[in-house]
Amino acid sequence: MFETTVYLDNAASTRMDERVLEAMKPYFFDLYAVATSQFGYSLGIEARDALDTARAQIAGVLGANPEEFVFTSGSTESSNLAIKGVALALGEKKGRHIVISPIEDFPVLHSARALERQGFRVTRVRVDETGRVDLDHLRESITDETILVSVQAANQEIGTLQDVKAIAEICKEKGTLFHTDATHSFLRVPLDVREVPVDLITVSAHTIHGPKGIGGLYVRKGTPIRKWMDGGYQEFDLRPGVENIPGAVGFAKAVELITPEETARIQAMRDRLLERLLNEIPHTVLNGHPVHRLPQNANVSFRFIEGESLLLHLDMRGFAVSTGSACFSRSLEASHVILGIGGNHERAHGSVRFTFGRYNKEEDVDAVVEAVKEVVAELRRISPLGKE
Amino acid sequence: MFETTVYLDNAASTRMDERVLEAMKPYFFDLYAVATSQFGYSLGIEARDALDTARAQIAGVLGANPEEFVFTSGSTESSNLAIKGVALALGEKKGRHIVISPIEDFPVLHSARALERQGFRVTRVRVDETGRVDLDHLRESITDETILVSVQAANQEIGTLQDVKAIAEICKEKGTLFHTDATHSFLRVPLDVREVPVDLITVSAHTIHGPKGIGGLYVRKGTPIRKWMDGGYQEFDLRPGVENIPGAVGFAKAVELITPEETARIQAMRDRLLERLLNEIPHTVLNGHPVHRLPQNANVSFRFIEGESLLLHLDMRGFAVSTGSACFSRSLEASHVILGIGGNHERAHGSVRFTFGRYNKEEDVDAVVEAVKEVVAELRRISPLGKE
Amino acid sequence: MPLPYSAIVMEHFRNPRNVGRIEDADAKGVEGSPACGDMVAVYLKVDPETHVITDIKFESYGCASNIATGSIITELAKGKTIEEAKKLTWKDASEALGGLPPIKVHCSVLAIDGLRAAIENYEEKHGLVKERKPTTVELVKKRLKRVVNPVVGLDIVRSNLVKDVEVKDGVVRVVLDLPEDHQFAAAIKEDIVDKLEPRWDVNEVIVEFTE
Amino acid sequence: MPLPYSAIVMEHFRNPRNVGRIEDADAKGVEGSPACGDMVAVYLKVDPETHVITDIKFESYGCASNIATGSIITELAKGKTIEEAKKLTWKDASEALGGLPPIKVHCSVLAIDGLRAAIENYEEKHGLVKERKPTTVELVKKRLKRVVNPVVGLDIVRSNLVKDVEVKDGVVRVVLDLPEDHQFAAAIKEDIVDKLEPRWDVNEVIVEFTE
Repeated sequence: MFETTVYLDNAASTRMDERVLEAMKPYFFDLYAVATSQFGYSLGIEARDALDTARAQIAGVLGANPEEFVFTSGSTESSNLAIKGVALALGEKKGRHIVISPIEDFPVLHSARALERQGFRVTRVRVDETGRVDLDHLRESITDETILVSVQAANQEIGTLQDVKAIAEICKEKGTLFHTDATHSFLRVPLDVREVPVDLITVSAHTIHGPKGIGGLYVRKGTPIRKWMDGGYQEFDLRPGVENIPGAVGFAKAVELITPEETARIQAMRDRLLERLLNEIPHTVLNGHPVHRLPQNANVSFRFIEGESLLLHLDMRGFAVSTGSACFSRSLEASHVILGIGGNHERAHGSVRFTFGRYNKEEDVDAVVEAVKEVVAELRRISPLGKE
Repeated sequence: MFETTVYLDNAASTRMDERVLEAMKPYFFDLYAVATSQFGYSLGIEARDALDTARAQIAGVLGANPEEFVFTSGSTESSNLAIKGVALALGEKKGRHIVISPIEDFPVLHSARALERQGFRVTRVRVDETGRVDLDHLRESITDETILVSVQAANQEIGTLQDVKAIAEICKEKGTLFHTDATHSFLRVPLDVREVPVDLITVSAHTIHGPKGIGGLYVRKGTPIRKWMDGGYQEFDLRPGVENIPGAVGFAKAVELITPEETARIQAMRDRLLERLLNEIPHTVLNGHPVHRLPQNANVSFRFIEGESLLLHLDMRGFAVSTGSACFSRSLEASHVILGIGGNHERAHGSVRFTFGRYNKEEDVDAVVEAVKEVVAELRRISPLGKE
Repeated sequence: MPLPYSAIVMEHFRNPRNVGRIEDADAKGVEGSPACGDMVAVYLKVDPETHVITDIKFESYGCASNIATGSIITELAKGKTIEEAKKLTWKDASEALGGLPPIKVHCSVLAIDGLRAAIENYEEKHGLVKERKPTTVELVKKRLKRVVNPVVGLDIVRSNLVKDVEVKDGVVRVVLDLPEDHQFAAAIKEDIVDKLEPRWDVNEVIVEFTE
Repeated sequence: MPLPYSAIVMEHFRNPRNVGRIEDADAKGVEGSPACGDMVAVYLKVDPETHVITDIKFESYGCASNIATGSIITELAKGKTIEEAKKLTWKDASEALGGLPPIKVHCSVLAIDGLRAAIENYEEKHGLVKERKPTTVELVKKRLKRVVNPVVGLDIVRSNLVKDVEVKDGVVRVVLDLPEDHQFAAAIKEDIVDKLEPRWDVNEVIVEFTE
């Protein structure tokens, strides 16, 4: 068994903050009732109060009203609800066409594919080699039958930020709804629904040092959307099931704990890592956009070597990172993101993602760089490539 | 603010056990990584190991293999996955007919209605006045086009147990799949998939003193079912999304802590309550089956009075119970269960459910009875009914 | 803690005033039924000269807002003439109670209806009834203003839920801009039927949904 | 902790034997490509009299199982005749390594293929090649037994995934009983193409799915 000392996969999931658990505890042991209808017993009304307070806090940081935010089990469900819920509401009435980017995370990508199987048409709008959506192509792609555009706020692998405001305005101008998966940018990159005319936003707690198993969907007032999961009448009759109040309260606490100062600290670590990797290891390329990128994300490809081997060597040295190599993925497919921005398989296989969070320390950055340098050199020694 | 001293709504949700939180803690703060593919870093592999162990424990108590159990966000999602997943797999291939009981909980009831809107035919099999399914009618209802029968193991309100084994055998004989929502009977009433040929079972953690926001679905090996929520490849590619490992571990711990002795203790309290209420308060009727009922459930209707008022008076005295009154429900509709077993609106409005759990004390039972007697007498004094 | 009921409502719920029957009542009104889950009976003693309500009692089979409204409305009506008492509204009751949850108008308005029914009963018995008005579309719409849309807390007319109203041969048809499986569809429908079916010239009330 | 790799695999991954090139090699085999994410090169020195492999080295661009298999297979081949070495299988490598994850056969089998390619290269250079067999349905099926279905850890033939095989005019058509969007569909397809496309008489490999 190896001891992992430096965790650099905060995009996958983050360590929960102790203060989050403290906030959750009363809802495990004291206010454990379901949020009853307002005509229920006190315990249920207090539970509802806690839920509403959590909801108001999270909606607040998005500039939204409390009743515009529903809790879900996480961003996967949020994106399913956004896409399929709008399809249920508008598929018959307006049209059966949606637009996504080809580098969306699986929930959006595969929800769109599910709609395709039901006869919807899906346009995958062009992205450039940094992953940014081609706005002209987006504009052209939207027709009278387009019911939804779903483009992520930030990419899960390469960290590229989209111009969400420009996309939202194009959608508004064209009269189509706009959903953005902000799982990775939430609170690290500002997004205010009073300034950006976005209709639906997917967010999650587990990427911001909150609990797993809870996320949410912002739904602008008046957005045509139908319930997708069937059951009881919870969450404004949009998402059924006994409310996960400890989760909601933990989510709100996690939201409260993110500060711009922390994000700046994280970005400084990321900047130093990226600068050293790109300068000190030859045949290393940056994946994603050099400027419009998540502050916590670094993603590079080391030529001539394969990511799983690199990951395993780093793991033996106590560093946890992620790779777009097929051998690492659950589907044994190479990263559709790197391929989607025009990268080849070699670039995907040799890509490594480093994502920072609250618990990373400045002094670890140099240690990571040294370990990566060593391992890349060793794997290149073994490799048949890059030697002529 | 009232102080709730005696919580008798354990069917809605239960207090979490402190030992469950202790089991979960390491996965908040130490093993917080996602369960990576097996070729990930150590932290992810250890996380996967924890998830697999939890899965094996829960599958084990059902007599199932670990790979036959997938985690979900709760029983609502489990039932949606069961019903809609089978519909996706077999709707085109075999037929578009399902059979449910009319007293199913909302997830099954409304999932069936959603399929109806898509052109499926739904037969609601007859139940008798105790809520038990008419097995002959069930047998007649199943046709060559029936892809699924979904009948709950125990009713959420009146606690009636179905003859799950007989239903499963009819389904097997007729060659149709059988799903049962066992949210309320799980571990309180034995169910072993080696003895009962059921194909899909919905279970949840929050009804057995485990965490909210986690549940599961047993899926017998070889059952034709398609992924319903779209996203990543988690949970044998049947349920996507970052795994809620603390939740899964907490669920497994909660499972471990339920004992037959505890269930017997709970049943004894329930028996005493029911006996006294029925004997000492005139015009009181039992809802549900006198014998085939959940050990933790008591449900009675007090004639001439309305449940919300009764609930509120009990709440002021420190007792939390539930009612089938329309005024209590989120939809302002009277309990479809009581109406479904042939009860009238008055019976639904005057129905009160008492459900017991681990933290109830024997000495509280008599206190509840005394409070109920007082309140019923007072409300009957005010009522225009029952006086001639 | 946002309790749905004000302190005054809770006080009247706990200790309702004027509860009971008047055995030799001059008039009696009953609204609702056990089937709809709320029922109120109101009993009156009225001074035959001044038409002042000298005594009033009520009985309630219903929820807290129903009981509290019965309590307050009988308090408000006592000592008033029947003409004055007839003008008492749900708003008057709600204000006197420090607010009532809009979602529960359905239940609380029944107590006001009970009072009105008792007064009508008195008028009928004492030959004070004016000519019976026929049910027109206008009158239906006026009545529908007493049905609340719980989603927004406004009545269903002002919240644009009523898409169409038709009155023909004793059949009233109301079309609502609401899906049939909406959370509150059944409750609103029941409320509409309760408000219109008792009319002397109405045989049937049909409520339709757009989806 | 259920590590996917045995201790022996990890040891060979950390310290792979026989790494590098033989500049004056008698033969060389390369399998895979950067595009498929795994690539192995194998270099041989062979005694021209005895056909014994006197030296062997390999290079690997690939994952841990690929590197470890390259390491062990070169260890196993060293000192054997080319006839003996030709018979070395994935199973031999796996056993020597204390087991290999079935899901990674795709990557690890490449090292064995590299060894075979190097031996074939030697045979060609030294006139030892027998008549080239034409690609038949039977031969395709035999080759497909080297493609593993990661779901069950069995090859795709024995796990009944191969529904139909057709060989006609240099085109091989394989029909799999698997939905096209199955988790491992792309990986299995790629593996099948890799196994069949290099055949001398195959121009195209078409993999079809039932759904």
